[in-house]
Amino acid sequence: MIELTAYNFSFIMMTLITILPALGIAFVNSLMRSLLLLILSFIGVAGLFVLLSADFIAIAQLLIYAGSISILLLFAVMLTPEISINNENSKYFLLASLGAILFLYLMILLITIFDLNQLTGNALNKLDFDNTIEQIGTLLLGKYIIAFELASVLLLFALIGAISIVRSSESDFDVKIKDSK
Amino acid sequence: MSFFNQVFKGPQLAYYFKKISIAVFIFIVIVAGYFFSQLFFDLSKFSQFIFDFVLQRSNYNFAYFTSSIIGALGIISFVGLVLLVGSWVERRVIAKFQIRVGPNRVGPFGLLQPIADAIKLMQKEVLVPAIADKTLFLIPPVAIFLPAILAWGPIPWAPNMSYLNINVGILYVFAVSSLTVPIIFFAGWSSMNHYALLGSMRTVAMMVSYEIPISLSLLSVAIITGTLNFSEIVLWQSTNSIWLGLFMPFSLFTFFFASTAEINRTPNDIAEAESEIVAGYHIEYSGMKAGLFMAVELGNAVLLGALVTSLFLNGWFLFGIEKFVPPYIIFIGKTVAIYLLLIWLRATFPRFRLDQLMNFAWKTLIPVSIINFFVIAIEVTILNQFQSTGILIYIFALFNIFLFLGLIVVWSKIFSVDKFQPEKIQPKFAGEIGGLEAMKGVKSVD
Amino acid sequence: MTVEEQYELNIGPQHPSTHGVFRIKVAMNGETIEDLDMIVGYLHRSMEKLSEERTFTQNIPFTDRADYLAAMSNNLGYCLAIEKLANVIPPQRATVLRVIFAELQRIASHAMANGTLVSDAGAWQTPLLYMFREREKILDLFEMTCGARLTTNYMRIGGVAFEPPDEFYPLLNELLGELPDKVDEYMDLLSTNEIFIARTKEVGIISPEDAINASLSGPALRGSGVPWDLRKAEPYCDYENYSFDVPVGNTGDSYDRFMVRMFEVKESIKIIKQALNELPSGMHKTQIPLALRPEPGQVYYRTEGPRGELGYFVISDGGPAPYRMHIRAPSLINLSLLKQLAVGSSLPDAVVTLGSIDIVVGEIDR
Amino acid sequence: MIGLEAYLIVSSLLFAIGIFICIGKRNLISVVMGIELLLNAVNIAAISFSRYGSGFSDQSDALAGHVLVIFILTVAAAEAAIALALCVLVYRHFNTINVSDVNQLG
Repeated sequence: MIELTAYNFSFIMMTLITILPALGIAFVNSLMRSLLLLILSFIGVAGLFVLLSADFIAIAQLLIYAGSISILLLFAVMLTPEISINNENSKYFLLASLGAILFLYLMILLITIFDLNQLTGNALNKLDFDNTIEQIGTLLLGKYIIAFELASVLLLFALIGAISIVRSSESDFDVKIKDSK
Repeated sequence: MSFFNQVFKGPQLAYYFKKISIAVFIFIVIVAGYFFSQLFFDLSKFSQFIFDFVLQRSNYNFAYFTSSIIGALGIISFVGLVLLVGSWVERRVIAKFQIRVGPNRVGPFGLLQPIADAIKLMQKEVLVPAIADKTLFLIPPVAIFLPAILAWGPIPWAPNMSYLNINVGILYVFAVSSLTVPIIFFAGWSSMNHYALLGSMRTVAMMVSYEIPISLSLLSVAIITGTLNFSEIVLWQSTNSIWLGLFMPFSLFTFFFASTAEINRTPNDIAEAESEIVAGYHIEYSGMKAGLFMAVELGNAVLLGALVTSLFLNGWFLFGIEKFVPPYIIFIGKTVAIYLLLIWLRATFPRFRLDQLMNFAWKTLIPVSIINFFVIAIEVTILNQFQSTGILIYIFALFNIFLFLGLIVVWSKIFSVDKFQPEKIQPKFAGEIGGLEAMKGVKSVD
Repeated sequence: MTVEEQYELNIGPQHPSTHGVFRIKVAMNGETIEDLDMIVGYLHRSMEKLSEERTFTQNIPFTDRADYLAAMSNNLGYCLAIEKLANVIPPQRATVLRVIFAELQRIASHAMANGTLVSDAGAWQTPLLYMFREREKILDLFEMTCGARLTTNYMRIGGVAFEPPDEFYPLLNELLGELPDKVDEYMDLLSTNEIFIARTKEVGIISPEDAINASLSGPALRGSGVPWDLRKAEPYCDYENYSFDVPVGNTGDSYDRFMVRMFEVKESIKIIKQALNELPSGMHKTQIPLALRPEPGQVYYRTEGPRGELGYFVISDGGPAPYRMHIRAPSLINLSLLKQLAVGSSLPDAVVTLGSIDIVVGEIDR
Repeated sequence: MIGLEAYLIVSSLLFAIGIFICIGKRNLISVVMGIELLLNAVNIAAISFSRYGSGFSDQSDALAGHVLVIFILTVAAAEAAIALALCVLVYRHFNTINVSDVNQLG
């Protein structure tokens, strides 16, 4: 049985906040409600990151997932009306649940083969809430500078790509408006 | 004897008694305030005392838990107090601006008016529109309180007095406050009302746009101080003996202006523009639910004051006075000053249109912020070459102020803001009366 | 909601910026207005029909309630119409008093109009209340003269109802002394305010041709640059004896209408000062029969109210009551251009345009 | 004792739910939501390995997990933007965003 320390209690709470809303997304019919649940789940994941002494990543998670990506999804829902409000299961429902359960089974099998709890970490456990940001920054601009630059290029491409994808039909729309007037 | 009679006759007696009692009262307040401030100069020793007290009687976990709960309760009760006092202050001050009296019926000077309002709001029925999504409709008024209270966590009230003294303080506040966007959106969407939907779309569009200038101005704070921790930022300002607001006035302006857009204050309160979309996203809420939205807005205004104080106005330091007055009093004083500035703005200005605000964000604030950010980055690089910042930082501050003014001039030239000079658009006087023919005889005023 | 979808928005009947119970059905696309339908009649009180059952004098209170922000001007227009119909000539003192009160009412009404315009532009009521400060003093003067502040019922056929009390004149002089400064203060607050200019300049532009074709009048017409003022064009109440200017706008946008009103306030102050200087002594009212029975006939008499040409069309069949009475309400006719102005613009612009046209719903619905 | 095992189980639970949503939902936006959950599960795994792993030479070696998560966040943001654009485009083209109805190339 797990001893109820503050850490363990927080872990259980955060796990519940993560997993239950995620399960809810699968079973809630309204897309808007499932979006709300998704944001809750993101917040739970951020809590787990705090427990893993990754404070910067936790904040980034809140900022990017709960604050920004959820807004993008909200816009997606708003831009595609009525039909998109429901969140029905597809005909692959059984297949999907089978796949998920199979994956879970395999993973738990894999996890329990090794005695992972022996690992207590040798590098970061002394670091609890010390300044990880500086080191991450040094890594990003040092060892992983190429990946960092590529990420910026990726973001630029995504920006231009998203605009151009939507833009092409935007011009059709403009023509339609002019015709109607 | 005649003098005595003159002084202590009926109404005059009461008059002098009133004067004397006011003087005595002020004296008592000053003396009591001094002793009080000496007693409560450093509040951190109280929390230390509570922590030790609990630790002696139980284990570390429990002591940590208890003291953190007490700290959280302190923050929450402070926010509650701010909401009550703030609404009274706002109404009284705006009344002064508007040549009115303001609330003065309930309690002395109307001080109990916020409580009376709260009781009234609680008694009111909470109406839920028939076609609204009921779950989503009832969650936002409660949920919007979470970011509003959580964001108070890392505010540094005084040395060793900040509830969440974390290394990612600025990012934390930024992340937590970005959570209000989906909440407001859900409030507007679930009401199933076009006004509410317009309001929430405006809010989202505005917040998404204005987060960029805010993050750029916060970035410039972070690169010069080299930390994201609020307390360290305040200490940096005092060790280099310059207020960051003076060092980079444009960042201060950007942060302040963009934040007014984020928290829906005039002149950027278009998300709940009363004359256009009535109340915006909370139009369908009634009773205490609407009251909660308004309370959060007020709390956010005070929070903005606290953020500006700690980031740009040197927090609890004030030219050495902090040695005699409790630092948190100075901090609260500065916060209140910013809050009064917000009230002043609200009492004076009309509001922008949505497209004007968007244009301002994308065409002015963001490019100029980027220029400002680069300039400050270069200055930081130069400053880092020296052991002590010394006089150089003042030179840079002066440069930044002139840069700020110069950028304003250049940008207003580029976008020809001066097209509508007031003296050029004065009415004229008609020479003779008539139709289109007579329009030729129109002469300008004076 | 897609970008292609048009949705309907009901502005009013209960909406902060419709200035009363007036409803606009708007077809919106995003923030842009694509179509607009004005629905009036929520404040209809059947004044014109009711007045056929009452004597000519008894009808004066109806005119108070038509344009409830300019009761004096409406009283004046009606009384002048009946006087022309019944050939009653008011005494000279009454005419000058009428000018004083009509111009005071114009100041009060313009104060209200501009105050609400700025409120519509989003100022949190401060300019409105600044304007109310002066309006309040004018209403005090009304109250001490005739006992009512809003629905004055002061003008009578053949004069005015009461002589102003003795303390009226010093108070009026004091007000006239401080009003120009207050108007300047108000203009300092707003006419040079960047945000206010950004919100009103080039918003709701009415070209002079459009304004004349839609038969606009008052500040809405003069804002477009057309110099037309009935006080100059067809002087009544001896307006030709007073020297004053007619301010006109440049482009016909909301800002011009605002500024025209502000300058008209200054001109009104001039007129009142001149009127006070030449206030003759004598009776304030001629005696007319209790049940006035004009000769059968009809009259259309138009005056320059604060909102524009205020016309009263009265037919008499020789009886004690009018056979038919019709009010040419400037608000209704000025409002007719709103659709043309608002379609294609955004919702905030439409609200500002509506505010700058300055409607009074009591006058529209009658 | 909460250790690496517990975090990995949470991660795999989240991943399984993500798979379920990705395959089992008809709505394109739901599918995108499922993908976000998958990425989140991966993030949890990466961070927990960097916290509990014991083969790292120094701290910066361990922080590679954090850097990985930052890149995943970047990619997720880009992906969400593109997915939104695709959703809008698919809706305009097919007038539906039901995944099983979108089965043509042009």
